[in-house]
Amino acid sequence: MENIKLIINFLGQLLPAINITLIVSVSSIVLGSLLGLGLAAAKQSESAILRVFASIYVSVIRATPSIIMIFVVYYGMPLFFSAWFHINIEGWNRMYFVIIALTLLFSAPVSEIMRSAYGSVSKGQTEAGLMVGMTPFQTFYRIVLPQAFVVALPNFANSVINLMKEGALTFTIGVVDMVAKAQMIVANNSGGYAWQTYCALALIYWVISLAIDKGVTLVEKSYQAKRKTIAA
Amino acid sequence: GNHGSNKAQSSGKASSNKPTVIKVAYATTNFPITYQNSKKQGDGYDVAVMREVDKLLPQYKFDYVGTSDDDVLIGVKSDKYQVGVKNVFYTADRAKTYLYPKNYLGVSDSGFVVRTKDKDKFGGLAKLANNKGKLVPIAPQNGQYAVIADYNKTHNPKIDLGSADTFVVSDALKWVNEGRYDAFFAIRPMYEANVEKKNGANADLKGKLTYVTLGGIKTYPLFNKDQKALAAAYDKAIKKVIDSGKAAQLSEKYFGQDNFKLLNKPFK
Amino acid sequence: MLKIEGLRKSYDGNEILKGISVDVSKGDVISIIGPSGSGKTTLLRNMTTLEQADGGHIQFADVDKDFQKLSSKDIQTIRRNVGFVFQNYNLFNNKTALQNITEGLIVARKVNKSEAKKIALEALERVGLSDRQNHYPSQLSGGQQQRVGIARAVALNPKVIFFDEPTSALDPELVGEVLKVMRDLAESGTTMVVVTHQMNFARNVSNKVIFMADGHIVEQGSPESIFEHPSEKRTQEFLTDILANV
Amino acid sequence: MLKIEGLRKSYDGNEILKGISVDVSKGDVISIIGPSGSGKTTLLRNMTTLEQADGGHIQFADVDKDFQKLSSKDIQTIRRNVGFVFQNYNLFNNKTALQNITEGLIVARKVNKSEAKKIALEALERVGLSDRQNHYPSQLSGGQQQRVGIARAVALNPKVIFFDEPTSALDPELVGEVLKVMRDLAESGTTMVVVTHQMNFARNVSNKVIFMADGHIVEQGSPESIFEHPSEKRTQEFLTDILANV
Amino acid sequence: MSLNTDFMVKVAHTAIQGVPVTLQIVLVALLISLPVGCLFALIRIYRIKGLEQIVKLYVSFVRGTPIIAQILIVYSAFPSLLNMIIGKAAFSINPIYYAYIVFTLNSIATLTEVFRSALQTVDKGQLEAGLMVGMRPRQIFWRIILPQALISALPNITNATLYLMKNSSLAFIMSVKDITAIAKTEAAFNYNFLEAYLVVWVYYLIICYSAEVIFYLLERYFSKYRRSTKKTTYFNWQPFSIKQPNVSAEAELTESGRGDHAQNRRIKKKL
Ligand SMILES: Nc1ncnc2c1ncn2[C@@H]1O[C@H](COP(=O)(O)OP(=O)(O)OP(=O)(O)O)[C@@H](O)[C@H]1O
Ligand SMILES: Nc1ncnc2c1ncn2[C@@H]1O[C@H](COP(=O)(O)OP(=O)(O)OP(=O)(O)O)[C@@H](O)[C@H]1O
Ligand SMILES: [Mg+2]
Ligand SMILES: [Mg+2]
Repeated sequence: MENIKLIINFLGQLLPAINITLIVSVSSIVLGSLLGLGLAAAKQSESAILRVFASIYVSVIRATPSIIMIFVVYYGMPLFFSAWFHINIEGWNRMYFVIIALTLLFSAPVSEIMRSAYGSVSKGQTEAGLMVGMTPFQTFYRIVLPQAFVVALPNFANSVINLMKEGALTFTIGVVDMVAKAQMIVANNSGGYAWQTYCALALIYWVISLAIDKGVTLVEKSYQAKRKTIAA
Repeated sequence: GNHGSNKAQSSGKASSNKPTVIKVAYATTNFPITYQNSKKQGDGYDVAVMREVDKLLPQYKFDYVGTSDDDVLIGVKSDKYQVGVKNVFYTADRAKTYLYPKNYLGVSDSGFVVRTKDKDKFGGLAKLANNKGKLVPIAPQNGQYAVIADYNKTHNPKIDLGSADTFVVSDALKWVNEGRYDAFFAIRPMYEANVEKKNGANADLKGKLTYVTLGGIKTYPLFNKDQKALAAAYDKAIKKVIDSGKAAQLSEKYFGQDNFKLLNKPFK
Repeated sequence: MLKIEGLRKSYDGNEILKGISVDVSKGDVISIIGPSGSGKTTLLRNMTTLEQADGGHIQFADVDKDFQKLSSKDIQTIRRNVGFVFQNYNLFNNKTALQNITEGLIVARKVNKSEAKKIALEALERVGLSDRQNHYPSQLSGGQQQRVGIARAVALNPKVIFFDEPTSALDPELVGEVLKVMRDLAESGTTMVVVTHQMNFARNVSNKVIFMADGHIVEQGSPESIFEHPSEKRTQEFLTDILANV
Repeated sequence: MLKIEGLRKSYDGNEILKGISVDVSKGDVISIIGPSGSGKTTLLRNMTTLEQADGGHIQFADVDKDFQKLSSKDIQTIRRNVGFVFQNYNLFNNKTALQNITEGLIVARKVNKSEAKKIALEALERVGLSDRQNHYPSQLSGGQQQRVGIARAVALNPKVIFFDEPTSALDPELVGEVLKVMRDLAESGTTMVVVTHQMNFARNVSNKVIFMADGHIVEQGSPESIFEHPSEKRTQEFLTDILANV
Repeated sequence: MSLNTDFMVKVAHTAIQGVPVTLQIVLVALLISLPVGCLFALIRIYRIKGLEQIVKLYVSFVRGTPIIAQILIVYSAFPSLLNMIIGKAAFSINPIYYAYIVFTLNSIATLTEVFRSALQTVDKGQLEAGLMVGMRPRQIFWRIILPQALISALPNITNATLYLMKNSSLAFIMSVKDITAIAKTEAAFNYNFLEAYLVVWVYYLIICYSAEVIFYLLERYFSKYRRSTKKTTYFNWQPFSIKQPNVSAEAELTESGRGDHAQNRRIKKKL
């Protein structure tokens, strides 16, 4: 009983920080997906330079722990900007650095997710689109993407949920999202009530993850009629 | 080329009427030494003392940035932040990386939490070593880790020093109580908040556990290597803050006792 | 109206099309026949810019250029003016029969939705599938899928429609219906280029037959001349072979 | 040998098979013909337990039960005693021609590897593809793929082999090679049930023809009786239609 | 700011002892979670009553909760519980076993979703063909469906593995000394964390890249049937360029098993 009261109390303290979690996650998911799409495209392109560049990028980023990524962005980028563009970005809101770091981190796995999903859609689909006069982009956007999307969805959800839990990265440079807030609550209680605090945190994340799962299931259901897989 | 540092230094020396802005990084998870209060402002003993120092230095204006332990260290090293506070102890190795001021900023009441019944067996560095007690692993970035490591350098038998990332305090207390470990290196306010206080997280362990003070350890702010002028200014100011008794007052406020007194006692 | 000259295409050093010239006039119904592997499909894919030819010249719509110099605008122009019925249907798996047809109309031709739907329903009607409009390709039999494919091309009302063996997956019973649609199209002046093994179509509907073998056009001419008086030995052999199996 | 009675099947409330009875004796070559959508494929899939029928009785191998009461052991028995040749081949994409055949022998029949390979090579030989044994399906032509499909079914030496329009996905030129293989099988006494639109096969090779429409068997009998003296109007219409288009 | 290179060399020497630890955690977690994840995926695909709900709940719970919370349960609460049952022996269990448990539980959740999406890219015809040569569903699954599904699963398994590799550093909370832990411990003496992290990064780059290469080779192995005997040029990424030279027949042929109906396109004559 005591515990439940505490958990509810902590929920109340954590929830305001959901703003930061959401802003940071949603921006990095959107930006990271776009970047990932570009990378997947580059990996399939004719240009050897683009292909090699994309491969190296994906390999390096996927191998980079988030704490290193945030330091590279937070410390490296201002140096880079002032050296090359003579712009001082030291004063930027620290959240921007977090978003950039997460975008980079997110883009690499997502590009692989997209590459494999794209590969599972028949090339004939693209050709048919072109032949009814759609532009390549329209064909991609309206025909191939929706089909690749269902294939990519479960994996995409995996990555999104992983991203949302990257609170350690956010907190490393002092941006207070839910995970950071939880750590600070524990600290301010002199290390006490950790179990209850993390329980409250886990509850929030669980709800988010359930919502994401629900979304995935809905989309997949709407697709069930359109494909004949081993399940059907 | 780092603009920030050059500017800070040159204008600091010129000491025009506009004060130089100094970024002071503090770790937000070191209650009650450095933390963020409910108004989202920097707070804690170290921060409060730095505010006192700032008052005495009209040529500087301290700006407090709350962040993680890691970032405090890397930030100060790279001069993103000029000063960092996070309950830092002195070691010779660290003094090669950072600029330590001559004067310390506070004293930390460090000790072991042990089972009350085993107080005489494990309640001290030598006791723990001699009785082969198990010490809860310490996060290496924590100053306490160095204290034990230093002890081991000069003593035999040695304490079995294990490392682990920062773990949850209330769990560590439980572990000691149930015998998973024999001693937990902690600071007094942490122990008191959890065990002694009426609605502390481990209030149920009251009586079963005891805190044994080992002694007071001096804590310092860390300066970036290039901030010699700032460090010198700090040294003068902190002396005044301590001499005036202001620091002792703050110690009472944040730690519940005057930790400076511990310096007169031997370290056990 | 559509003129191809000296079209060449190699895959990895193998020359598949060895300089093909085709001349399509408005209202033509051209049948391309020939043995498997002779390059018929490849020819269609290159004429319609689905693949980039290695050499040759095209003159069509507003375009009058070497294949290799086509700008993306040219390619778009060509594609907007052709229809294509695939050998393997290639219906959009994620769209219903109706949507398969409206898709090109709405997205590429900018026809408004209700108008597009009207056109699409008409086209479905023509291939006898109005009652299947809301089925997804995976819910249609092969025959039904191919009929939707034909309706999709027809609905766009292009200058030329290319058919790559449009009836090869249809049940013989339905071949007649589809051929009738194609005959109607021919009569209403639609220009068509049809790769086919349906000899009675080649003979009775088309006004020109092209016989291909090994990447060359061996012989071309009116259906009568090809079927009744083939001048090349290769053509004779092929016709004997194929008529034996029907 | 195989006896089906009153087989029923509905999809989403639409009754596709409305009580079908079929009787196959040893050595029979039965052709099933009928318009598209009449339920021929569905019939084959239900007879072979690929789908579960809604009603009806089966008597085959050691099984003598209602479809709905088949245990998984019964199903396994039935499947072990039939072969199936798919319209779209359905070769295992990740196995070579040879492996496609040995797979069932080794895994399902527990034949040892070298023995399985011997049988498989014989079967490949029979369909004229010994030289393609190490090719993956993606490296084979449609005709070749379908012949591998037949060899796969034959190698298992089943009591009955079912064919679902085995040639409809093939170019007419390639149809001949597959039909020849099937004719050889028929002559060597293999029991076969063939859904086909290849009227000359139905007429000349099979000993019994079943005409289906709308989920019913409209008429069945010897090829002569069906082709020369069809008693039902529906049959006559169908035959007129189909023969007009060949 | 200059880097303390002597220190970096030193860290490189000591941190290498953490490599086997990191690899152990990753390998154990993968070896267990690959088959289990696959099984869970099948449970979801075939909607096995009862189990499906459990798997769903499990996946959402494990994916949804921060790893730190899971560590708290497994490393802190569980042994205390064990203590009451088996006594003090509970505390002498090597903490790496707890790390195995935490990371295995996590990978299972991720891989369940990976396999679920991959298995559904395989055409139903493959299953039917297997049934019709008398194979049992389980045999068809292992020999036909799984190998084909792996092609689209492998890139995502790679993602999951690299993610696991990086996350395994959280094991330090349980006092398991992996690469990161050792580097951090070294850095604690002189606070050269930046240098330590850079060394760690290099190790991760090497390990992760090796893993990538292995998975890539596997992907190539499993997709060997898709390649023709000829080498093909890369096909163009279609959305962003209008010209499409070499939309290769091979690329299309690979789809022949996927379409519901036969695709008549094929490569003729000797390749
Ligand atoms: N992308 C490709 N790469 C390599 N070779 C190819 C490619 N596309 C086609 N070919 C080869 O080109 C030749 C002609 O193929 P094409 O498909 O044009 O023949 P076709 O006349 O349409 O045959 P069918 O009547 O069987 O459809 C074949 O030998 C084929 O193997
Ligand atoms: N899974 C399914 N769900 C709903 N309807 C189906 C399904 N499978 C088949 N049908 C419908 O059942 C009817 C009979 O289909 P079936 O494939 O058995 O016909 P068929 O005689 O084999 O035709 P064809 O000659 O075109 O192959 C068709 O109208 C089809 O639309
Ligand atoms: Mg062709
Ligand atoms: Mg059928």
